[in-house]
Amino acid sequence: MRYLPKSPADREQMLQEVGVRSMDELFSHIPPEYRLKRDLAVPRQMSENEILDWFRARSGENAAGYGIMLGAGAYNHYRPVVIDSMISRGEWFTAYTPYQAEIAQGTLQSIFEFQTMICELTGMEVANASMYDGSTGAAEAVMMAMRLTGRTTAVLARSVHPEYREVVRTYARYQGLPLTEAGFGDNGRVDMKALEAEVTDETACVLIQSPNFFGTIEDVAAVAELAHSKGALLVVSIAEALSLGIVRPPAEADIVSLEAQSFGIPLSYGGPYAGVLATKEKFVRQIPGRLVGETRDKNGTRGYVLTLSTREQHIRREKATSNICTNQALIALMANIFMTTYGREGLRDLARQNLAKAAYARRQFGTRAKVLFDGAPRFNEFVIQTKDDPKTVEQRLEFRKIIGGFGLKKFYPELGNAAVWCCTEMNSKQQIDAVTEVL
Amino acid sequence: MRYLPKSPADREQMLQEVGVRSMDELFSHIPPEYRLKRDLAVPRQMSENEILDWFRARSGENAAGYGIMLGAGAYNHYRPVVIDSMISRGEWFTAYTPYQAEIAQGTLQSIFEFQTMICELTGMEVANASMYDGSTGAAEAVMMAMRLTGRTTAVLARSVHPEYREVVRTYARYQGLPLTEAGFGDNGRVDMKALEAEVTDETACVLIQSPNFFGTIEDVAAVAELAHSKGALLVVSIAEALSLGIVRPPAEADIVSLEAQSFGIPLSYGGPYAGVLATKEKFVRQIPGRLVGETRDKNGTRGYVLTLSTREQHIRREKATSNICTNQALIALMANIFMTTYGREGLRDLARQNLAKAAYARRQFGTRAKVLFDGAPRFNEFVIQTKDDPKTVEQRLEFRKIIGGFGLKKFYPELGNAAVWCCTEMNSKQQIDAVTEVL
Amino acid sequence: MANHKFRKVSTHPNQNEGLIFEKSSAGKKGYRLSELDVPEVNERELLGDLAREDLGNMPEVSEIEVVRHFTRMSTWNYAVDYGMYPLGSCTMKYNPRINEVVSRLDGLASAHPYQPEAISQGALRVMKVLSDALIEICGMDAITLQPAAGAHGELTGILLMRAYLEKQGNPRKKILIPDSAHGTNPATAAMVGYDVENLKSNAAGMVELSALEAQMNEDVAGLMLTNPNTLGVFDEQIGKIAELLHAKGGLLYMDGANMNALVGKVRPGDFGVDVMHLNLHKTFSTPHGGGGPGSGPVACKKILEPFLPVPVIQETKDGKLYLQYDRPESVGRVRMFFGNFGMHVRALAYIMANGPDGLRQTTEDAVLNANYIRKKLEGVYDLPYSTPSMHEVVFSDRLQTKNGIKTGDIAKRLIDYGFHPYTVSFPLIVHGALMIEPTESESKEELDQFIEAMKSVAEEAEKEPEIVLGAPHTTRLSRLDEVSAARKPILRWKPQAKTAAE
Amino acid sequence: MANHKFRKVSTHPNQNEGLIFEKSSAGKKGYRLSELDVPEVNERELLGDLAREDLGNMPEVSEIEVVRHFTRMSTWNYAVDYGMYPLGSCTMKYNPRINEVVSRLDGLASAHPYQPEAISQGALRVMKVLSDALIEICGMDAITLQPAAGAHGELTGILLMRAYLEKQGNPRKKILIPDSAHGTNPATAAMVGYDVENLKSNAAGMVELSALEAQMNEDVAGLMLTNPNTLGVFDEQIGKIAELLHAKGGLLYMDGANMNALVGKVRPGDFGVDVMHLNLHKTFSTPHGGGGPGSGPVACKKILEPFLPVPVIQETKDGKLYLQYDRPESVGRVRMFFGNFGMHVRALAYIMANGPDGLRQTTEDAVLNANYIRKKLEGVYDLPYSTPSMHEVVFSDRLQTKNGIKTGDIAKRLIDYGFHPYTVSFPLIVHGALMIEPTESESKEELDQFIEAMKSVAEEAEKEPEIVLGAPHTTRLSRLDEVSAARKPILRWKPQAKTAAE
Ligand SMILES: Cc1ncc(COP(=O)(O)O)c(C=O)c1O
Ligand SMILES: Cc1ncc(COP(=O)(O)O)c(C=O)c1O
Repeated sequence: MRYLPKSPADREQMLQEVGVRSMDELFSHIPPEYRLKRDLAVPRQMSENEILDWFRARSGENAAGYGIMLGAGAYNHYRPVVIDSMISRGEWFTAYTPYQAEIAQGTLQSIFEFQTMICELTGMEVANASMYDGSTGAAEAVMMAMRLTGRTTAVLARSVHPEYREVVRTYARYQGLPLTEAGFGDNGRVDMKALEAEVTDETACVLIQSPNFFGTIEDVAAVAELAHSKGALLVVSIAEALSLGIVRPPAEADIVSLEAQSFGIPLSYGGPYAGVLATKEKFVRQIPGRLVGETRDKNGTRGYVLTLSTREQHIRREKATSNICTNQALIALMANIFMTTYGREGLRDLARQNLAKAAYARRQFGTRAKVLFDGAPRFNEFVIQTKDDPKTVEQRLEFRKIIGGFGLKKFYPELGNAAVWCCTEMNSKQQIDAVTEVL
Repeated sequence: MRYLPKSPADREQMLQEVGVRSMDELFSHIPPEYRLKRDLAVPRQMSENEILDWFRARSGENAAGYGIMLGAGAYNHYRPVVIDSMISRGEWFTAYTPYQAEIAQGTLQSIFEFQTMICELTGMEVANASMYDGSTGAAEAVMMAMRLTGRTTAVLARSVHPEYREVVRTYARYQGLPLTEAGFGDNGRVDMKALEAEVTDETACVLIQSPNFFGTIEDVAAVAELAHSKGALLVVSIAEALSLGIVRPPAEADIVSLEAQSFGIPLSYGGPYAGVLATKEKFVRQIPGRLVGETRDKNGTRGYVLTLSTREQHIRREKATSNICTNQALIALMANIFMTTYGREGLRDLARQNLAKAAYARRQFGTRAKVLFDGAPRFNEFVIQTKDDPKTVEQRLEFRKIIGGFGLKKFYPELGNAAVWCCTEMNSKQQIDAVTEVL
Repeated sequence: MANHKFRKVSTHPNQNEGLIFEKSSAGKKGYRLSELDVPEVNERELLGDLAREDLGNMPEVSEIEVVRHFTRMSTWNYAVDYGMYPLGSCTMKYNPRINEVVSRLDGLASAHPYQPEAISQGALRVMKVLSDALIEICGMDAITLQPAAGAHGELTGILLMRAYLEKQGNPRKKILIPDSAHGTNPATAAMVGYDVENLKSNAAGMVELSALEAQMNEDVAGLMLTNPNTLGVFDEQIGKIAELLHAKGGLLYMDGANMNALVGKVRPGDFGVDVMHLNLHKTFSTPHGGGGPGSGPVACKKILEPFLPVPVIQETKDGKLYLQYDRPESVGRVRMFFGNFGMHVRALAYIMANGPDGLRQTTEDAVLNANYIRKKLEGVYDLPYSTPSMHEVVFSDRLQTKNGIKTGDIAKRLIDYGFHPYTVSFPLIVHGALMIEPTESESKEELDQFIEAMKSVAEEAEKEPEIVLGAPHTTRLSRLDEVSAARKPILRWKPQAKTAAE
Repeated sequence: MANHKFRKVSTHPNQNEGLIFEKSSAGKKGYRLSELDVPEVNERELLGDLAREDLGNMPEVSEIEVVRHFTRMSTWNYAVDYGMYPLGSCTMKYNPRINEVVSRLDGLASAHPYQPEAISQGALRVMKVLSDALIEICGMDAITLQPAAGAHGELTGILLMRAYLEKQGNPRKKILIPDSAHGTNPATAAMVGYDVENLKSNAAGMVELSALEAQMNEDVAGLMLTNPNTLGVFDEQIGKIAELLHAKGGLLYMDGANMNALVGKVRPGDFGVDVMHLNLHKTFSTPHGGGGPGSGPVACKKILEPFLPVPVIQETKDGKLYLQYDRPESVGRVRMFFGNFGMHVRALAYIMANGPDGLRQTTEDAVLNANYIRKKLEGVYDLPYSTPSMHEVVFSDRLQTKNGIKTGDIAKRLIDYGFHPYTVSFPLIVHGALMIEPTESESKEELDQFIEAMKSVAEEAEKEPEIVLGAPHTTRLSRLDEVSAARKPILRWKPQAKTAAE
């Protein structure tokens, strides 16, 4: 096996020095009835060449080179090539969690920079090193709010990504009272009346997403005021991180849960992505996940370490803020490199292009179909209601190698043939016009 | 411009400190009539995304994913992915020639290993760091032979790659007497009678290629004996380096010129490739190009340096062994990694697979067309004579996305519709059978 | 003079690259956008007062500065590509390069999770083939690839157990967890609303059967067992343990973090495990990337299958793959979409590169390497448990503490020898633990150097303890002050910090 | 103790990785072949006694050992990605990552040079667009991309000159070359059968016009001029020089190694140059790769076009590109196929990333950086020529030699400061030259650090010369013994050497 750095002679000699006659003797203490007497029924050993061909064939069975006008929690943005060029260095991708700070300063300093940039973008005071993704991040944020308030239920806006809500429910199932939901108004935003009715003095937090699942930007300040007036916290989930390039940060939130996929992370059929939690300094001791802090070495030189780990499972065990251990460090590094490459001006310019593309597409599509939720501002997603079922539209687009919007029927039957579309810097005017024709 | 690490403010400040008012003032000493007053008419500044799309389009206009049964000096072998993974490290590809040994030991040690492996494979005693490619390497070898013998002409076997011969002629044009050629026999090997007639006491060397342009393995020992008997040297050029995995090394040669492209170097439409010269120890001071040697540092630790540079242009100027300066270091490194990955057993196993594929194809094709030069052993290339012009066959293969053999008419009119085909580990039985049907 | 020299050398960015914010200056650009082919828009018009003022302290640098920044910082990391990385329980094995190549193939890397199934067959096939292989390797009946890491898999597995028990009519109250368990186990049990009850280990480092018998009752949902456990010990009573649990209606969860000791040799499904997770970033070579991504598939027996998270991949008779969402008994989702797909691709490529023979040999080499180290270092370091070792060996610092040297000090000194330290102070049942897992990826040459280094440090602990206590001496930074880092946390850079930074 | 510590640390492969042959052991494998789908063959049968016995000392290692070997060795190199690399005349600028990506696109990287032109249009288009851009940048009429490096381009260019002159009836005997020229210039002239006649420079570092007038005659084929020359000086008399040559029927060859000082600002074709080469690995950002590959396109005026190497790319009216071989006056081939195509792809990507504005700004920044360094170090180091500097500045070690410190010592000490040295002792007309070319890729921050380092070394040369003479102090190896390396050359590893190696 080409990954194993041993010659038959090496094995022989080592077995001898260990004092056993055969490899099997090393396993002889395992009850015989449990030992496997046959080969595993898995694919036979393949050459690198054969492996490459096999996956190329799979890759070919997937849509490649399609125009993607689908967002709904995963966004198609250009990935500067420096990202893969950098993370492909063994020093980054073949390292473990930075437990030994003196030989992990690269990872630690980069996470410290990541935490800083997330704070800058979200308007929060502290951010952690990363969570699995935006959906589990939202769930952990809700649990965090329960710990902070000592309350055991939460209100979820129905305009939050449906799969995010499912994950939150799974996480919260055994935490206390059942969760409730609040619907949305004609402008696509959470219905404040409905929300007001749901929020009680047992409500730990209100969870909204902005831009929400329909692409509408929520009125964070108003929702925050409502939540706070009942002693509840506000958790804002952001699935399209790039919106922060041009949309006011949710500074009134108590906890922000961000999915960073838009920042240079490949769509990769849904993962790996990277979530991150940001919050106020005063809440830091209830934040889950890893934190990197600045410190000094014996000579007073600045350096970085994992810190406040008394929150974590390896110290606190069943009393930990979460069971999370491995997070998404390398993916957060991708986001870090993306944010660094575009930077202060670039993120804004890029976001503005997304705004322009979506505005143009919405106007064009609007000439052929009904635009829903037009009463409030949006970023790069919008909802269109067609005569035909989105599935039919899908087939028509297939010929043009374009992947269209996400049909809302499944999660919002009341919206009929509505679908949420997304336009980014990757969608050409030509693509948009082509779609307009088939609507 | 995104590659330039300066802000407008940086430029301002630096101009001030330099003591000039504007950038143009830095160029003011250049006569005004020569200064360009307009933009260059080159493509406008493009985004990375646009550049990628443009080259993707060009890539799409080229044959991709074709089965290649074409060799003729450029061979289609599998490239283990570790090669690009390693050479993509900035430490390798963004370094210059290792002039400062203390901070270039990586490059130097790897070249020392390369030189060693080339010696092992060719049966020579010393090898240089690399030449531009096999064709210029052959030319430099002939010039080297002229310096060594003080003679000024050479005999080239017609079975040497036609383009190699053209390059040798270009290099040798002003060195002395015109070069002569010796034809080939029915077995595809150099015609010994013809050769004997050409070699005189003014002949510096005989140049043969083995396996030669027809894929035939020359009788190196016999040619060496003939050359030496006239006081001439023998230069053996090897275009298909992988043949050394299973074919006897040309130990009787005085100089071996190897093209290493088969060792993990992409076809890349003809370059960059890497040539290398190997020879006997006693000839080392006439070898062109760079040499790395072992030495010690002040503490006696083993290390490597560029050595014997008194042969080179930067010291010897017009008396140098060649004008070569920059060589093909990174490409030689690819070959080094390839040779290391396959190693002692792998190169042999891989060569054997090539032997088997070509033998099978020859047998199959032989049922439909005439096999030429069958009287002598060959490696992975063979010559087939079809009823139809190879161009016609080419069109038929186009449908099957297969690139067929190299038509010999152009360089060997006497061979009519003959073409030299190549089969490597990359050609499946299925491809071979498909071609058989079309012949 | 040495210091004087170092001071100067350290002024170069390569030794002392600042934070990116400190390299930023207004107007530097590392990007360029394509020409906008639709009408420009004004965000004030479109967003009103929701339009953002500016992006505060986000950096402004050029592309070469990005490349140098991340290249320079990378050189401060140790990595598997540099050498042995014997973190116990973390299984830092070779990350094959072909995995990185195939996971970046355009059709896989650029696939949108919601694109039509008809044009996602390649991705679904990868997940299906991997699922089947993992089920076979574990000896289980069903699997989900959705969990994003091991701990996430634990959560999923315990949720399955609870859903099953609820269906039986009683979710029960407690989960038993041995004192040798990883912290994620109790933390997970708590997240699923269970109380954690500690289970003593016996002198052999295995479960104390009598204790289990005593503690097992109708209030106990099950046991979370790591096997081989964090001592590197395979619990030979595993059959009996499963019986005891099942007899009382409980379930056996296996933490599969150490599955790399069993692949191809023993199958958990064959020794009574009901549900388990795998860490693809350990056993199946997906890169750990400085802390993730992971991937924690959960394999289970038939009885638990109805409760698996949605969606589940199904295949039609004519070989079309599709995602099944309509599963009324499912515990629901633990993550959006389908998990860390990119890691699934890598794990499958690894399985294909190995095949049945390679996987077995890999396991054997891993166990051989651990036993080789054990043999060579026994006596030099205290071996608290003489039970046979599998893939890792745990020593204690008992022999060194008399000179005031603790496991953490030995670890730091090991850095000076060019090695990454072992896992320090875990498992907790061994006081001052040195938990060493070489993995199969180490050659005899590398192991011998490691052993020599460990012996040399032990000798230093005797003869010149101060050199060990002061370690590391050869790194860019000396030991970092973690205490003050936690006392007054600085968790982000702030402009005024600019001056503070040198 | 410091030493004692270091000795031990240095035992780890990362500091002291041996030769791959020393890690080899029989039976280790780093490869696996696909199943053979045709009948096995026996080489003895097919090749007879031409079959090879064995492969001698070729290594046998596993894949992870390959990765570690080349990763570890790489960390002993300095690189542009680490920091400033001010080798004068070598133009070590940033190597953009997009270049590496596009050159690896399958359709380009896997294109066979003899595949039919109909399915090579993409590759030919790349070469055509690049050719047009380079012609425009140089202000010339025609070009060949065939030469593999600068020196190879020189050979091609002088061959063109000779072919032209031969056609005029007299190839002539000599080539004039200024004493500031790079060694490849005279070496090239000799390869084309010309005698080299040295041309004096004047006090300004430019061509001594009177000398040129005196030496120019019907025996002189032409002049090889580097402009700006290796002093970083632009020869303002260039118009007059061209006139003098042309008046006597000679031609002006320009060594374009320093073209990065002119791109977008001045065009050699506009100031009388007849033929020139470019170094794509300098001016156009293709990576130098530790010594190559290079690429040395040669651009020329109409009068030389008929003599260009074959083939030449042509375009049909309907936009199809093809290779033209039938050119009776061609000097023939200088290389097989079409040159270093992979470098052509990269250079074009670089031009597209810059555009006209970016190329101009790049040139301006390069010149600004050189003048900034000149300004800051003037006086600290002796500036032999006060003539304005373009892209590089040349100092001498005159001020330091009085303390016995030579340019080579200063260079070695610079290594301790984390910088790659400048070019040492070249050009030859400056005794003890320090030839510094920062390129446009250095930020003010990096330049200031370099300047501070240079000043500090100058100060050390005064106050503690021994620290400079003993440098480098911070590298894995101290100064290497080049003398004995050349006296008793060891150019390859041999088995018996095994013992010698520690
Ligand atoms: C025994 C054990 N269980 C669980 C885990 C948690 O796995 P992960 O880090 O993938 O969440 C680990 C990994 O550290 C472990 O070693
Ligand atoms: C002035 C000058 N001329 C010619 C050359 C030779 O170019 P190359 O190394 O590409 O052959 C160089 C490069 O070192 C140079 O600096």
